[in-house]
Amino acid sequence: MPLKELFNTKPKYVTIKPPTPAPPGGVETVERPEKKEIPDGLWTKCGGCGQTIYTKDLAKNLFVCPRCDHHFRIGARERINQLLDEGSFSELFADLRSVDPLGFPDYPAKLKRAQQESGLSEAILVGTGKLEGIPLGLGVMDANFMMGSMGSVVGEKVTRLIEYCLETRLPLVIVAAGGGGARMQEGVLSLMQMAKTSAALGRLGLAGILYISVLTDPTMGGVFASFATLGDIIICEPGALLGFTGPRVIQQTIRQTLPPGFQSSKFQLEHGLADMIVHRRELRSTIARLLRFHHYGGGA
Amino acid sequence: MPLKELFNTKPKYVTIKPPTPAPPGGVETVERPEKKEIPDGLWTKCGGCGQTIYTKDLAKNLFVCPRCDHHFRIGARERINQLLDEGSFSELFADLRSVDPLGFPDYPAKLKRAQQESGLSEAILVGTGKLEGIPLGLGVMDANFMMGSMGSVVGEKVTRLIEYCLETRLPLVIVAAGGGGARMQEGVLSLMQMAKTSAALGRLGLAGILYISVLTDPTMGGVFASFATLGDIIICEPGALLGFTGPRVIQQTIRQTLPPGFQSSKFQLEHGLADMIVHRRELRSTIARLLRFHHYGGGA
Amino acid sequence: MGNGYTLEFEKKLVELEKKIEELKRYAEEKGLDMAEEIAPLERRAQELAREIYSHLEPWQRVLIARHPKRPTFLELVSFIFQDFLELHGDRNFRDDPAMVGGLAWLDGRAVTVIGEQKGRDTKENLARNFGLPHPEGYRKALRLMQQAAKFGRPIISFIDVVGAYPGIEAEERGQGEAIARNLREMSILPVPIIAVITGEGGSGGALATGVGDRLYMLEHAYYSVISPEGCASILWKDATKAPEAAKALKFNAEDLLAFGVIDGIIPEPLGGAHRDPAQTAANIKRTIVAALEELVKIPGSMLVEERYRRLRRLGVYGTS
Amino acid sequence: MGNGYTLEFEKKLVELEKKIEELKRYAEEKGLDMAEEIAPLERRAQELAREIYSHLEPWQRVLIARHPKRPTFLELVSFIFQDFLELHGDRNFRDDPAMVGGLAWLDGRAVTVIGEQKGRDTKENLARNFGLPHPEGYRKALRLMQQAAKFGRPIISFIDVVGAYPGIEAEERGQGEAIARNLREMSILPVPIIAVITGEGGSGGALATGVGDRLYMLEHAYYSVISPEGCASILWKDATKAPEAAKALKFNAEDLLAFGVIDGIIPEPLGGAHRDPAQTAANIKRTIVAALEELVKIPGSMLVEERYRRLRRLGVYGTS
Ligand SMILES: [Zn+2]
Ligand SMILES: [Zn+2]
Repeated sequence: MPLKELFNTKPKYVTIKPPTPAPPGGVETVERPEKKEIPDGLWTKCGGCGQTIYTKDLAKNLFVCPRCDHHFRIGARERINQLLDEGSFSELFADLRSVDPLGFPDYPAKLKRAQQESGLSEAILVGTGKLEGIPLGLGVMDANFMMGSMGSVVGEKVTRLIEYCLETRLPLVIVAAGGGGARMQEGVLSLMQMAKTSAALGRLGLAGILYISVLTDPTMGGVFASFATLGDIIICEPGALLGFTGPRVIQQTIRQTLPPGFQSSKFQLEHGLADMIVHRRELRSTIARLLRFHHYGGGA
Repeated sequence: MPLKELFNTKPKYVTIKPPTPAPPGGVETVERPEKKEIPDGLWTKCGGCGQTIYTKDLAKNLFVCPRCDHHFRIGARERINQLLDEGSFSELFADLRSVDPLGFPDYPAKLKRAQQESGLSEAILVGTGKLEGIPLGLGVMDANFMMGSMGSVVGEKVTRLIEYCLETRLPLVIVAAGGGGARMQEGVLSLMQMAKTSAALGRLGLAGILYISVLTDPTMGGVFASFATLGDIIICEPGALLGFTGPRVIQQTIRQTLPPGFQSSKFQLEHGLADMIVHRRELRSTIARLLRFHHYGGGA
Repeated sequence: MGNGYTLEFEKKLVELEKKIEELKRYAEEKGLDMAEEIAPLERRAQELAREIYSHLEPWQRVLIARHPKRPTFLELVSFIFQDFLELHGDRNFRDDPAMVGGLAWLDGRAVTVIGEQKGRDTKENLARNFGLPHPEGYRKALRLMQQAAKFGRPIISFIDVVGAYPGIEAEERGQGEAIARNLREMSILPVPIIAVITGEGGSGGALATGVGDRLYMLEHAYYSVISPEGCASILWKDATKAPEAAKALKFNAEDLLAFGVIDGIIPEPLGGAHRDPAQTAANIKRTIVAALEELVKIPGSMLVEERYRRLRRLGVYGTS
Repeated sequence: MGNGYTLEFEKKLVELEKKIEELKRYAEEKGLDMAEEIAPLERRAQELAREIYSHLEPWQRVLIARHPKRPTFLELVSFIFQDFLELHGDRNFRDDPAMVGGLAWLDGRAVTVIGEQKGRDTKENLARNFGLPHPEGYRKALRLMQQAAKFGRPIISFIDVVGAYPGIEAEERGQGEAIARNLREMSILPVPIIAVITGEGGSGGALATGVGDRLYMLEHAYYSVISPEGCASILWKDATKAPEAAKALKFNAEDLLAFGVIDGIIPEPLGGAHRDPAQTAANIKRTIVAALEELVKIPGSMLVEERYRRLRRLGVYGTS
């Protein structure tokens, strides 16, 4: 087998297809890459520069290309390992499981496949942990679980995590990675999770508890238009696709080429949504700085 | 004497001169028409359509051109007569008089001239009155008094009126007509009136008392950027010049022709500042409707 | 009474109704008494209508919800409220004509009313962007709702929008954040909020003004996470399979009542709201007046608490 | 130390300073001890500096306040605060690079810092619009200040802006309302607010972030209702008469202290802040640390009350 075939050739984003008749507005779904981007071979080809990288080196570099700084998508467990003090994560509400309230075509099978492939029970892990010694509540989405879409379980876990932080007055950090938006397969119940999580954040805000939202590639649709964009501080990872309506749907509707960099992290910074773009290498320390500015972990 | 000479030919706005070297940004002053627009001859030429109108007919039509609906500038007393129930106005804080804190060139003489020409002691009248039987606090600026600019006295009268409404829980209506903005001749003290009046409105807002701001031609600069744009409801008269920086200064800075309708009432409606544009004929009844919606005057 | 626009499945009925009209006109012109001939035809038409409209497929109901003659926001407002006074602008960037709001009286009670306004013709539709708000529309709605809260005024929100607007500028101006902020802020406004989905309840665009103490739907309205066309495109790569998607999404009023997402279904005249806008409006009015009657008795802080509990219950899941 | 940019009235001094520099270099190169020759020259230079800078006309001080090498916001921040972390965006339309804000430590106290950032060269000036904010800049500042209030954090506002931006887009996006809103909202934020005018305090643009519990000015800063050029244009139809206007407007720190508009004057190094940015920053720091020390002891509601009383006193008028 030639060496080349060992590589996972992963598209950075999916190719934009030529316009086809657009569905009426309001479709929140995003193009879905056929394969997940997380490297699992011995060698990995960078979606940014095309360089092949020894996967172990990539892992040591937090799954950021050492050559072009392309930030690979990473799973929830890897993210938790990168962010939290070793062994400090304690998962909460792990027993929640999605059901199929609508009897939606193929949903149970899709759930099962997602669970097998990701090794997760749902598209988010929530819990508590410590970051540079500072206790916090943490939620991390996983784009590999049904594109990181939000159904009842994701909404419930986020809400319970917020309520947990409200009770314990722990600061809250959520790393969003939800290209799928509100999960179609649970219908309007998924839409309601947007309202539920946002309402919980309303209470957290009134209580003056800090919420830092970290937006990673990709975060779109109903995830983007709810808890992900309601952070007191909003941090983006470089080069992420972030927005509400997916680029393909917009493209199909307006029938024009989208401007370069549309819905990128830089786009969101320039258009006033993001507080900052932070390199993965600096993410942990930046969150720590922010927490200390808010008097968590005992000040300076 | 030919009939024509009886007419006051008044420009609608002053002519925009060709660009000259622009002063650095931040100049808030507005071009000043050489003559006041309020008709005082037997016949009046309309600044909108050019028609000559018998002044008494014009007065009967609230100084709105019966042919083209051009709203003439009117003085504070005329405005009060148009808005309030007959004889209900009771002036407050009438004894305040401007002084010359900076020893500014020509200021005392200008004040004197303004007082003589307008018959007012300052660029605003404040007091209480009734509108369709509903008691309210009312302030009305007069563009004929030093272009309706705000110095210490205007700022103090507005602030005292707000405080009076705060104490008595009367709803507040202010008719702004201040093309002069913050009055240059009192230097930074005029600037401070912007902060003073806005701070007073902060307290009024916290107390949940209604403030309706009526913007009339012209309202610019420091008047525009303080109490005039802080109404719970903002009403514009049609065809007024409303904005922060004067069109001539912008023109001189950017050296381009301004788009048609720039800083008009319609511009402010379309750009989201104004709640509505209301014809002078409807102004009194619209304010009454708004007051009743807010349970002043005993509901529907 | 096809209202100048006939849906496929009501063709037979519309033809029969036309016949009856013709017959009546003819009788009148000739001065004939044809009551005996007409009566059975009318009975037949009524039966046919009941037959057709009581067995509608979800997709057929979507077509009714999207009917070009379905009463728009401003039409409903004119029937339900008195002395509507429109207020414009987000105090920031633009007045969005797709989102309308203002003050009105509801049986002697001052309220703030908001809703999307679809156009009646091409010209109005272009001016109002087919009733699709831009971010500044959501922000105008929020401004008016916060103003309502400041003055202790109940809020009535009518929803009829195909979805959030898929455009470059809407993304540039922060559509996602505008929707999210509305969700958060509406959840803590200490005044009664009643929302009614009158036609299309399209995803985030509909939700953006739909958080409240009560949520009702007109009988044929739908409320969905995604348009049936969009769903079909994803599921079967074929937007024409929207009828199947409409079935799968369970987004009709009865489904949502069962899920606890809505508090009640407001009946429409037989055949849909467009067949009798006045009756439709009367039905809406009866429902919101009764709900408001209850809600105004509850103190603001309790309203907010109960509103949260209401949202808190939404979702269906199991445990391992 | 003319810093590469010499004002007309300091030419003599700059030449003398250059001479001294040359002499010193020459002595060093040649290994000569010329201390005795240099000392009297340095005394002469000091005398000259004192002579020039202690009798400056208002206009000359404007030139110092506008000096291209005058320390900018970010320079001062780097001297005064630790660990500055910039936060971007108005969460609405755009991140305005002319207005900078973020979190920082001030001697162990977390604060929110905001200020206009002028460029150091043409490129940066274009990127930052010469430190002239657009409406979204004022709105970003307000967002950060309201965030500070949410978390009980004091606010330090540095002001250095020639004025509000005279542009079409600034008007379209509601510059006037943005300024007014800041004035109103800053007046009711229940956390300490200290403002320092470090250079130009140009009319509404400066005021928009200048409402607070304490207002200080650097010695040569000015704070004016209108630019001297604008004033001269209106008064004498001649912008070159700005020096006379500068006199008439009484906008120097001493005037404003007398009017009760500011709470104190922060001294600059002889010749102006650009001659010793570190010393300038140290002076500012001393002042704001001392003020903050007092203010943090006062409960929020009392702060707001006292802030209002402070504004309430401003104005000079008589009675008939
Ligand atoms: Zn690479
Ligand atoms: Zn006319």
